[in-house]
Amino acid sequence: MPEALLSARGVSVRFGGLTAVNGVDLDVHPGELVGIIGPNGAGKTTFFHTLSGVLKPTEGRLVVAGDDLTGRAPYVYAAHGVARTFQTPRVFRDMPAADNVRFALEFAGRLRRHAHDAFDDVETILGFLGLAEMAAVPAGALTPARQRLLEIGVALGARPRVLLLDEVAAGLTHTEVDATAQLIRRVRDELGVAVIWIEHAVRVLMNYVERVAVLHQGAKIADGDPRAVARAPEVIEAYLGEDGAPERIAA
Amino acid sequence: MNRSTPIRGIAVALTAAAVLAPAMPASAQDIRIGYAIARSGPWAVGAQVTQEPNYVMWAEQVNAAGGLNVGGKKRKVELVAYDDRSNMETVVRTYEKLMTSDKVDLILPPWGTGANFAIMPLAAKHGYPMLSCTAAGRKLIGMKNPYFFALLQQPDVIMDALAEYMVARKVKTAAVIHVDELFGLEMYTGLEASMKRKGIQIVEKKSYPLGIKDLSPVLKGMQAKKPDAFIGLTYPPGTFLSTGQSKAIGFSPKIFYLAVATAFPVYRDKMTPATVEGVMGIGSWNPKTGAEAKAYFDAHVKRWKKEPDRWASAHCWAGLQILQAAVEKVGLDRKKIRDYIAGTEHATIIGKMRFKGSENVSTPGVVSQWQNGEFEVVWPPQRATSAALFPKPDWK
Amino acid sequence: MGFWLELAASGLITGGIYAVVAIGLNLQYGLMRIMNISHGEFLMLGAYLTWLAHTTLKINPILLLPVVAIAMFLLGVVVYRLCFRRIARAAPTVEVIEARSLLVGFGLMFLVQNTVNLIWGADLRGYSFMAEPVDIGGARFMANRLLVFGFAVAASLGLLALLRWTMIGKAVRAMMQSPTGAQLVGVDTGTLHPVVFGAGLALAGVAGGLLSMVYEISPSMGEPYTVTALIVITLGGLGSAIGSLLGGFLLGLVEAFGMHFTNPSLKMVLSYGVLVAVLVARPKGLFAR
Amino acid sequence: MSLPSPSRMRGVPFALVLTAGGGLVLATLPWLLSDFLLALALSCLMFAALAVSWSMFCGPTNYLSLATSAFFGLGAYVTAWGLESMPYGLTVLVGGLVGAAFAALIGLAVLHLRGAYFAVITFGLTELTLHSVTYLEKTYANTAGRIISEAPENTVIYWTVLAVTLLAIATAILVRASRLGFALSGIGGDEERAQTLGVNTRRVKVIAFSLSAFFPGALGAAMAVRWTYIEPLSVFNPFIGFQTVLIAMVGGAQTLLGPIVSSVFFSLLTEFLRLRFPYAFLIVLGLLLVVLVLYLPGGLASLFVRRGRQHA
Repeated sequence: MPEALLSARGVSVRFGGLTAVNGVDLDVHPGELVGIIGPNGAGKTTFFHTLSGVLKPTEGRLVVAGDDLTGRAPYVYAAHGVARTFQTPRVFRDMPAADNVRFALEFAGRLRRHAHDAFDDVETILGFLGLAEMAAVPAGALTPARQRLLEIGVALGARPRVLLLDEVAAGLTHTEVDATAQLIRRVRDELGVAVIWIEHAVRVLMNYVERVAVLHQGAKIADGDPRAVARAPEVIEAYLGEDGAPERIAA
Repeated sequence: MNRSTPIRGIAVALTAAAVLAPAMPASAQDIRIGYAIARSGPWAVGAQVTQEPNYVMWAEQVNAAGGLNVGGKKRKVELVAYDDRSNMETVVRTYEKLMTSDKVDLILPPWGTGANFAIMPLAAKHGYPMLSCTAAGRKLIGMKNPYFFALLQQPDVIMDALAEYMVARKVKTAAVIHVDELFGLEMYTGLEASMKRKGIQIVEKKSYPLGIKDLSPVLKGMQAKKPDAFIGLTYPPGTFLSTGQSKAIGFSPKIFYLAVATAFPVYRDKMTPATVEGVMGIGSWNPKTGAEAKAYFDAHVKRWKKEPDRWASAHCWAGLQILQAAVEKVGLDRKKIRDYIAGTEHATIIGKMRFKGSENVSTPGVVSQWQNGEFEVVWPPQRATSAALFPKPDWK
Repeated sequence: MGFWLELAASGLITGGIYAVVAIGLNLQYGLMRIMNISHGEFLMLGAYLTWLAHTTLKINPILLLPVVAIAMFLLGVVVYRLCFRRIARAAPTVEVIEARSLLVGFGLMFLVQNTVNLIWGADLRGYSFMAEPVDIGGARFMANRLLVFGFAVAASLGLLALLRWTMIGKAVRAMMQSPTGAQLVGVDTGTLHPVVFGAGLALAGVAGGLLSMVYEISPSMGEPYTVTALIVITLGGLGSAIGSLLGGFLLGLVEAFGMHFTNPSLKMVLSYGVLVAVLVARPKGLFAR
Repeated sequence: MSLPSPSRMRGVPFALVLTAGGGLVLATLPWLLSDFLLALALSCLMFAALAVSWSMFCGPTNYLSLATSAFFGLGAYVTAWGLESMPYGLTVLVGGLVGAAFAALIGLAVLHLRGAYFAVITFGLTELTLHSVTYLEKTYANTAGRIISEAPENTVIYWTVLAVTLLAIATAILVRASRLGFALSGIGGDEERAQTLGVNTRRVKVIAFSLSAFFPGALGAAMAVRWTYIEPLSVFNPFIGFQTVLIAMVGGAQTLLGPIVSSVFFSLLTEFLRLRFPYAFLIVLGLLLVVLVLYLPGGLASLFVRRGRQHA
């Protein structure tokens, strides 16, 4: 296997006495589509924040494309090709949708070209997401679902090597979720980027990712093939506390 | 509210004039005298005590008497007055307007050293004599501006008078505070030189910035050194503060001297006459210094329902007297007025006055002291209206 | 009283004065995000009302304080209705409320200051009240300063108790954390806002009344007090009742000791230095959670 | 500032030409106006430049800086200290550079603060500078103020201030079109998001803050000569900063034209009211301000720029 593109080693995050993330290791390789799941409060989003530099880990190291970025600012991660979305879309509300994507292209995105870049300009990206008509609309005026799509578009504009998706399917209908998942796969296939995808709605995710890691109470309790992970007793036990857990795992 | 305040009085007087003005255009015969002064902002406190009420009252008196006598003809005075908002740029701009657009016949100066500095070049350029009554400092005199005349005593002169008084009372030591402003620094420089000459020792010296809210630690430190005299070269807030806090800690040296605002009636009213009994400060006059002074005092009280301050107000009035005399003597030619002011000994409410360069070299430094609610002149002896209380009685 | 104790007491008393100046603004800004830059002007108005009633009617100024408080409270409700309600309702974000209330505050500042100027003139005013020294353990302080100090402590603790233990306090705190959330749980912000704003103005008025006993007053006196209030509440942490008391104390102590160890000329440098240093190190103020 | 991208450059040459043309017209004013009207024009220009440069940084980022007075005062002191050894034009340049350098310095320390805390700390820094200068002057020069004895002609001052103003407007136009300006509006929208999209927000903010401080510094240096006597309290007067904020926000800090229109509007209106109603004018001004903010929350700019808001 080639060297990992993104590698987290023993990452812990503590807020005062509370340990949100506890010694998590994760390696992601180019072209991989990895899911991260876990029950509520498992530390998924906190862990995600460390991967993009938004949060500095209390302990542990983060290496991206061979460079140790531990403790560096988020723009350094972006410069190394880590792009992310946020759980609640954080688009620039006063800017037109097109400018949101352009923003990413002009800053993080201008540092890199993909070998055969399918997402060269604003129009292509918006078109790919079905937002071409919305180019001139201020992002804040878009529907929440479209803001979510635009959020992905913004991340694509950054021309990522690793794409971090934080619950992009939350609040979408079944069909929309499927469409989004298809879209993510296409991105991965066409650009060859690595994708790390957090989702609370486990069922969707399990169908699309090739590998899944499970966080529970801040620690990683499983990592591997989705079907195998879903049957692991510790994973089932972790989810048992949750309402409707059995059917959500049983994908 | 049955209170006639200067601003309101001035407002009513001038608004009436402004409203009537279009109907009754200022006669070409009127003498137009312009000024900008602070009616709003921090400078207004001084300007509305010492300066503008006098300007307005003077114009009213002159007009009541039929006007100024110019070449045998009585001409009324029209004041062209603006608010400078306590803003330096506005001062300059307004005087530019007065001198070049309004083309007033004469100007009266704005309030304060800084604003007077700011318009000095304009006065020289357009040839307008300035008789400044609230500007003090050797730096002003040092500009050697032929159109500028400073009516107040200069800091070193004031301090010399204090030193002489101290020597006369065989005072040996003094503790000094001064405000970190041009005024405080110049006063201190003058004081230091005078004290050195007279062999009085300054046992402690502290300076403080405007905006101080507590001087008691400083005063306590001075109290511990037991000086014969305490000299505060203060601005109004420091004057009030050091009085109250010295009283609180019982710091009552033989001489207790403060600078600006000691001569304000509000100082006595705020601190109470009993408290300020024996406090000394810069003064020039009081209603007892002469019949003319008494008349001025009474007219001021009648017009504004408040007393004028016992220092610069009279200088301001003196400036107006000089201007009046000059116009009646040489007419409205400003160059001639300037020459007249520069070359003549003037009779004023505060005595004879003569200028050397920009400096009033006639009015001596005066030490005054609050006694029974009046700011008595106690030094120099030939000007005294009362004997000094020495040592200062304890605080009451 | 030993020298150091006396110096500390002197600093604390001045700090109490700073705290009194700040409490009203802390309520308005800390709880409602209304950056009322005309705070000092309302304080000045309170001072003028007290001075006027005392000098013309010869009423004990302490007895006047409740009257001033009520008058200023009513004025505050009116001012809120006329000027700030629209802003609080229409603004999309907290930053916009801050910015617009700042501008309206400027307008009010011009308005109030110059109205007072026009009515009572620009002269310095003042009267003497409780200007007798009081002996405490061998050190002597002016009685009126002690009164201000006492009020600062009492008002801060009272406010703290009010916010912590009463229903209205809970409502106010809920409103502070989330205006919409507060509405959802049945807090009537339409009533609460004018009340809190009015209370802020009432406290400013009382502070002015107290200060008129200690210092001389003039129409232009307000701005420096607004500045002091802003410094104190940012030092202490916005909206923290005890924070503004402690912020005031800190400022008073720093000045007293700073001036002793350096010299009084550095007083302003010291107080602004402390402000800058605290904010750089603790961006949310010293006592914010 | 790197070169603007072609799409955003649209309209920039036109705006620059318009600025230059307007500048040429304004440059003839000394031959057309009386001394007083020229002084009034000077005041309009000064506030236009202050408001435009303030909006350059604070408009897109939503920061509320009260440090304008600090830059202005430092510039004025450059003139006060340096006019004897430097020509006037050079003091203006140095004044601007000192303002920019100071802004970079304090920017590094305080630009992580936001909202009211930033406003208060910039105010605090201004006061700190004022009192430090007072203290240094008193301690080392035994003076509280400085005299400028050789002031240039009014027309020279006017042209200098005009040049600074035009430069400020041109810079604002270019910044708006540049990546720097784009990054600033991203920071204003969501600073952390901008970071995750590759913007070194700290550097961008410091650069822009410093750039925007050049102009108040230069203006301070240019205007100081009008006052003969330079003292800290008048040149570091916090009202210079307040007024700048007021003008820019009432005009609409997000726009370029708003602050310019607003500074002319306010300078002329204040002067008119002051001269016409010598007493109540500040009351009128205060009322007007309240009404403007309440009923024209988008600023004066919203009167002439109609912002189409479609909804999706």
